[in-house]
Amino acid sequence: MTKPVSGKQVDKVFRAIAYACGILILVVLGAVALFLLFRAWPLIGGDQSAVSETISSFTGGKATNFWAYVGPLLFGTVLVAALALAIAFFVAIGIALFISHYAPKKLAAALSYVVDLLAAIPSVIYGLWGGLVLVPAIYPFWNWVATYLGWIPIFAGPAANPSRTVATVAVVLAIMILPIITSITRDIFLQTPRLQEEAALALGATKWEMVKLAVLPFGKSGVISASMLGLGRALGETMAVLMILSPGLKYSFRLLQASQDQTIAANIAAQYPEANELGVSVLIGTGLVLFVITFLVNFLARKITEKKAVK
Amino acid sequence: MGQRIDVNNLNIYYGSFLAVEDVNINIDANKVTAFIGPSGCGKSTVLRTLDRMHEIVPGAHCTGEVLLEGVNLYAPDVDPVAVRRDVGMVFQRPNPFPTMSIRENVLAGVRLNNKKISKSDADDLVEWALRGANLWNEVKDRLDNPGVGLSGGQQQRLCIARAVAVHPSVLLMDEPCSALDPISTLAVEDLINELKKDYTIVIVTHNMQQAARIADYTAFFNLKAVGQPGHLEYFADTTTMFNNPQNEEAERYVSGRFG
Amino acid sequence: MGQRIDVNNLNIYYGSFLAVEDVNINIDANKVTAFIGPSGCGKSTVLRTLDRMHEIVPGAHCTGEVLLEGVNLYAPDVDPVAVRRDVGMVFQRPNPFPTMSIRENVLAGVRLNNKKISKSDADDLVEWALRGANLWNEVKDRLDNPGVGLSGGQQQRLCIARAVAVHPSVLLMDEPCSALDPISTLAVEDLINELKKDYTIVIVTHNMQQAARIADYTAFFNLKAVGQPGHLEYFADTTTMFNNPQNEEAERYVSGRFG
Amino acid sequence: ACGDNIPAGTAATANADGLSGNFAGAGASSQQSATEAWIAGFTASNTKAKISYNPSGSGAGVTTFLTGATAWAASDKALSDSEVEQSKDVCASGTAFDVPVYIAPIAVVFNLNGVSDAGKHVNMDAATIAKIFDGKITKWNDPSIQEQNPDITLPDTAITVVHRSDKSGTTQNFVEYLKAAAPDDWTYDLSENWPNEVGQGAKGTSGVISTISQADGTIGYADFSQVGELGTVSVKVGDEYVDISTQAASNAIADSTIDENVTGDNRVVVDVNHTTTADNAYPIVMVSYDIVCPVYQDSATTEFARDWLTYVVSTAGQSVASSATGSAPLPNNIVDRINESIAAMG
Amino acid sequence: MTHPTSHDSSGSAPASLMADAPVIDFDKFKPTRSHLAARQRKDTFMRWLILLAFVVACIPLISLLWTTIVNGVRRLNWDFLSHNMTYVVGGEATGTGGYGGILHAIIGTLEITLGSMVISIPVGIMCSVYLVEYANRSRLSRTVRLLVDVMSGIPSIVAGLFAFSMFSILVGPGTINGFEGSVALSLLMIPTVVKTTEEMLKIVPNDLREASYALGVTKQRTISKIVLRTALPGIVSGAILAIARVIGETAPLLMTAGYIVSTNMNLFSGEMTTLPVYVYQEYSKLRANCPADASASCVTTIPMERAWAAALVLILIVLILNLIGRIVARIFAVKTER
Ligand SMILES: Nc1ncnc2c1ncn2[C@@H]1O[C@H](COP(=O)(O)OP(=O)(O)OP(=O)(O)O)[C@@H](O)[C@H]1O
Ligand SMILES: Nc1ncnc2c1ncn2[C@@H]1O[C@H](COP(=O)(O)OP(=O)(O)OP(=O)(O)O)[C@@H](O)[C@H]1O
Ligand SMILES: [Mg+2]
Ligand SMILES: [Mg+2]
Ligand SMILES: O=P([O-])([O-])[O-]
Repeated sequence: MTKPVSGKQVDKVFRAIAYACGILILVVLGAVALFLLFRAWPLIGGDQSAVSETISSFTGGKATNFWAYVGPLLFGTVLVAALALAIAFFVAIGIALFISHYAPKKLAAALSYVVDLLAAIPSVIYGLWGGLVLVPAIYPFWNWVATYLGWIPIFAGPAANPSRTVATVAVVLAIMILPIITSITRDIFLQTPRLQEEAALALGATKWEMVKLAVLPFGKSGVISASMLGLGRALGETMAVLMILSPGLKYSFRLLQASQDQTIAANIAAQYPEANELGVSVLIGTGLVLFVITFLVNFLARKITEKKAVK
Repeated sequence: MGQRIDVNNLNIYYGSFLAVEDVNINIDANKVTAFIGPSGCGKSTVLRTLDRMHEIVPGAHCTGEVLLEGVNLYAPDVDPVAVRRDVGMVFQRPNPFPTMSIRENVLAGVRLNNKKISKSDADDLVEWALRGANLWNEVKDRLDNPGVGLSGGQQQRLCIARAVAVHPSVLLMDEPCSALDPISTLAVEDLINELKKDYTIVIVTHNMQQAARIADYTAFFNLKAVGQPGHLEYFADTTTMFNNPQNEEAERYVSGRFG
Repeated sequence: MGQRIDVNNLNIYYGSFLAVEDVNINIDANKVTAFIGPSGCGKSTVLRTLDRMHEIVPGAHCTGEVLLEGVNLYAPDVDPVAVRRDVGMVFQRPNPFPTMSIRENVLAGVRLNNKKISKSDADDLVEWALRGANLWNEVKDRLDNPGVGLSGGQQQRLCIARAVAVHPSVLLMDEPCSALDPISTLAVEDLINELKKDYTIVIVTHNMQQAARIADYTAFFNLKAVGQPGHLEYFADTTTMFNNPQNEEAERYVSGRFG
Repeated sequence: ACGDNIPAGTAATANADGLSGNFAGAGASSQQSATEAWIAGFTASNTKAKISYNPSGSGAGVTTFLTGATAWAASDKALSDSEVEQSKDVCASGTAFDVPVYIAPIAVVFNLNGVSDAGKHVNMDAATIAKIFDGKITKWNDPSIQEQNPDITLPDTAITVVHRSDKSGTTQNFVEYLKAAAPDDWTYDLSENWPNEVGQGAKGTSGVISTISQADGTIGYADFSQVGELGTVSVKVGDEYVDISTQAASNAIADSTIDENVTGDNRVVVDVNHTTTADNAYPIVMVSYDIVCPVYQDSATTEFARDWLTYVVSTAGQSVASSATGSAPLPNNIVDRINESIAAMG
Repeated sequence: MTHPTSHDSSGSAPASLMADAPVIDFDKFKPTRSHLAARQRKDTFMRWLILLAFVVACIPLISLLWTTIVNGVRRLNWDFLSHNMTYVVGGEATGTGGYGGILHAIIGTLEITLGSMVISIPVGIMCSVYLVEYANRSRLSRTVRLLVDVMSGIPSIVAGLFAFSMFSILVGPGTINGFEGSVALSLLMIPTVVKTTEEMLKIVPNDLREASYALGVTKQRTISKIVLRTALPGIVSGAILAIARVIGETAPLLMTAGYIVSTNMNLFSGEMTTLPVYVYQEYSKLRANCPADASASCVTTIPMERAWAAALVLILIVLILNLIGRIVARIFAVKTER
């Protein structure tokens, strides 16, 4: 039998642990940031001519300065991740709604299970599949797009064959993050208070109107955070991009052509094995930039949701 | 004008559990009919079959007929959405839309039916509905505040305002006043009295005085035993029900009244 | 034995919004005190300060004193957890624990406080509490079913059973009967009458008849206008309150009674 | 240990013998298959030794070696002067040295309907190869290619160049050849990164090979052992076109010199003769090294390193690697030099 | 238009209730037939669109599973599961008649993943408890929440670099072992655990907390016995999602856990291979050599076949983890009407 006093102490310890875990996040992230800065320091504090030589060796002389190097990488990273999210977002919400509100109960249970399973498929398998199966299979489609929609600059042809392009990578990443977003969104949608749904239906709402009135507003913050999780994954994805994309160092929107853009994470993986001390510093510098970008993206997303919540 | 409802041989199930058995009842147009009975006897369940809200619960279904002005609501070609447009509903627990302002909550149903509403029409409608629910004075200065910021009773009145704003021909109310104070209750009862000129009203209530005050007819539901299905024990006009019931169970129930 | 409560100069805030102003009230031990008043006047808010539940709402706080048998509940060294163990509470909306069976719900207060209890004691306690809440006969065969599977009224009675099972010395009830049918209400009222031998009881109700039936004292809260803080308008023994109130607002309010 | 495959036909070696201990190496991915074969061969006679090899990449391998965490490094590049200098900190005495252990011909691989699937080689001189990889020649039936291949009708297919997208010793060796053999047509600086934006990049040899297999008209370069069914280019050496083969690669190395000007003791660094005119010599070759200390802090490691190198460059070791990967055996003149270095160890 | 004049008194007499109310012409608000039809069409359209989204998404996912299964079953047998890659040379069969296997990689995957679960699940859950239950919108909590989001965006390769450097400094230069991999993976796992758990805790109705507090239950017990218990199924699926996030990681493990062909049971010492690393390495090998004098059992495509088989096993392991999670979630499911 526990006396109130000891209950109070347990309470305090529990609270302290919870706080410690919260603060641990700060510490860990601080440690990572500090480490990145520390390892990237030679970029700023080191011998600048050696730095530009290293960068030049990475790029075959196309860039000699860190910002000229990281700029296109950053552009490529954001482009690929944003495209992936754009493709996955609506499809994911569609599937989540299908499972939570449209599919018959038994089917929904089975589908839920499949989605959870797919969320767990390792990226190296997506890389294998994307590189070996999707790349040849999707070429006719991209070719069709380039032929008929080529007047839109982003679809300017000729479509690269094999399609180791930003467009293909975006599709693979979209497929990768789809189950993640779906899984979380579905859970949120399933939690919509029945009272809200009934309120909408009783007003004579159709099913879709009910979804719009009750389900989507309720799930909004969850959907956004699920998307951020997906976006985070897409921004940091290494293997699938590495195994599929034919990289380039341009600021290019030509999604269907090869050797246009590259992502930071894949670039680190491609260059790290053969990099020397200073080379690693440069690569970690690019990692730091990615870190900052994720920070900004999340910060903006948070601001947007906060504003909506206030209203 | 209100429409009459005829319920024939209605059996209502939750999955394989028969919750309510063999209900036959004729609900007159432009009258108030009250459902009374002990907790768990299926009042809410029966009420929800009248606008096909019952079938929303997974596995829930029913057999038998519910005729709205002679048209069977459960006929294969009837769209439940259309039914619910015609038959409004107010729930036991207030359920305003949490993301909407008070004003938007009132207009929610109307906006579904008609996208193009002028601002002044909308303003009038909001005022009309909120006055009807006796909420106007309390909220008129903060129509743009969120509906969930109100107290429980205010929220329930907001829900009533929302339901009447779509001007249904039948209005179902499941203990709409159970979270209201007497003044609001009185206002709602007056509203009901006024609305019955145009609408048919069915109300579930635990408050027998309320039933006696406002209902033209009263249906008494009962339960043989726990776990058994509920059933309609006795249906009569309200005066008979409360003064001279021709049914022993009903007699026992209404004479246990108090207050 | 029940304990008396004295409230001195209580101001209650939600963040910076003063919800209730300057309440002074003396609640006698082993009596039933009812809080009445229009919706939004702060009855629930005051009630929740009596067991320090108010402060759970983020930003909510209060100033002034609440003395339980002379001890200020808001003194710095008082543990709110201990207060709540002594002062039980039943809420407006039934809230059984969804992860627990009916039986476990009743025992929750005992079990969650890590008290060891033998199976037979537990069985006795469950039966005692459920009988008190007039729920025993309905659920005795399915004590291991989930508590949330019950109907609204049954759920509320389950919550009452859960609250009385911890044997508090004060019992606060926020419209405990608003979702109950008359028979259950009667049973709960009887229970309240019985409990007051041992406990002090404070009940918020909209049903003035209920207040008149069960309360020894009645506190009438009021609201000058919407957005203004609520306040205690008039406090008197129940007979005076309903027959001969010495306060004009209270007079107006209780004379608006009906049924 | 748990789950080990019994070494082929050596149940008798269960009598524990040879070295014991855990030894780790890391470095060039190009050596992965060869090293795994060597580990299998080495542990078959040293059953108590547990050897791991992490194909983390040449640069990472050397960096790790220089921290003292591994017993040896494998690298597609010889050590730099500063790395030799740094090795003083990890070696118990002297400086680390590199010896060639693995010679891999680099094939110029292509996929062209009607040609490669018919098993035909295409002849090219260094200038043609350089122009193709620099995007100057864009069609398979370009006259400069057609001229060299009178027996084949080349289609009017666009050429898609496929190169490595990661930093790679293979790229370095390939462009070294282009720069040496066609200096007018290949003007880029030497680098382990592909220098221009022609065609497509793919990660690793496996990426290059699968990209080439996926479309008609592709051409790239890759380790010979990975070529499979794809076509290979016969490279003009002197006046002949030489098909790629392990023997031809070995011949090119035999015709190369050992760089005598490197700083540091015991080092055997091959200066590949890309412009060789020797008979049946295939000039696009990569030489990959093992890097060890002459003496380690811990004598067991010294002993391991010596035994390891001895085995790796032995006829047995080279033939195991050759059958596992299709690499070219080390020519005898180089093996002799390596054995001198090994003898200086310990 | 009748405009309302202001009116006092909430205790107004019934008759005056609607006295000042505007007169409403409800016909104005009645839906037109075409509008109704349009709504109906939109509803049907959305229904089909949602179904279409589902079907479209199925195509690649089915293709992926199909490819893996078809290519994977070819080499998936007991020998493959019960052996490691020692003494595997080129495309030749080993002494057991097999072509090497993944025993070492399965053990590595399980140990490293378990290691990261042990670190990140308690930390993650307690962190979300802090966020939801303790920190009411304080500055610190907003920072933590933001940083959790940022953390979920750490590229896995950077996590690997971080763990590698940390161990190099704390343990010794060039240290590589399985636990180092666990630490790297924890960095990726914690934000997923925190975010999913946080969502789940937020959904637990406040009513339940209040009910518990009102029974005189301490905050710690309310959280652990009511809140966490109610959210448990969601937390379990969050944890599974987090495992899913890391079980397929390759890049950070290449750096931290290394690669070895023999079996290493010790998480805290020596290199360890995991299944994704194995898949990637075999894919990188692409083809094995069969010399001219090779036996008939020599298979040149064996590395890719092993890669697919290992990929299939990886999926199966995930499937089993999922099943376990489901069963756990079902056992602790919250029994509601829904
Ligand atoms: N969603 C549901 N699933 C299964 N059974 C249900 C469900 N809702 C209600 N029931 C059961 O159906 C029966 C009738 O319940 P109903 O809620 O209609 O009663 P009620 O008369 O409205 O009670 P109350 O006065 O408490 O609201 C009860 O036995 C109840 O347990
Ligand atoms: N969580 C909250 N945050 C902010 N304001 C609140 C909160 N809860 C209640 N209020 C406000 O405090 C005032 C008193 O509310 P309270 O719920 O105590 O009234 P009540 O008398 O219990 O009403 P009812 O009879 O409807 O339950 C109201 O103005 C209400 O809007
Ligand atoms: Mg009901
Ligand atoms: Mg209240
Ligand atoms: O290690 P590489 O063969 O890719 O240089």
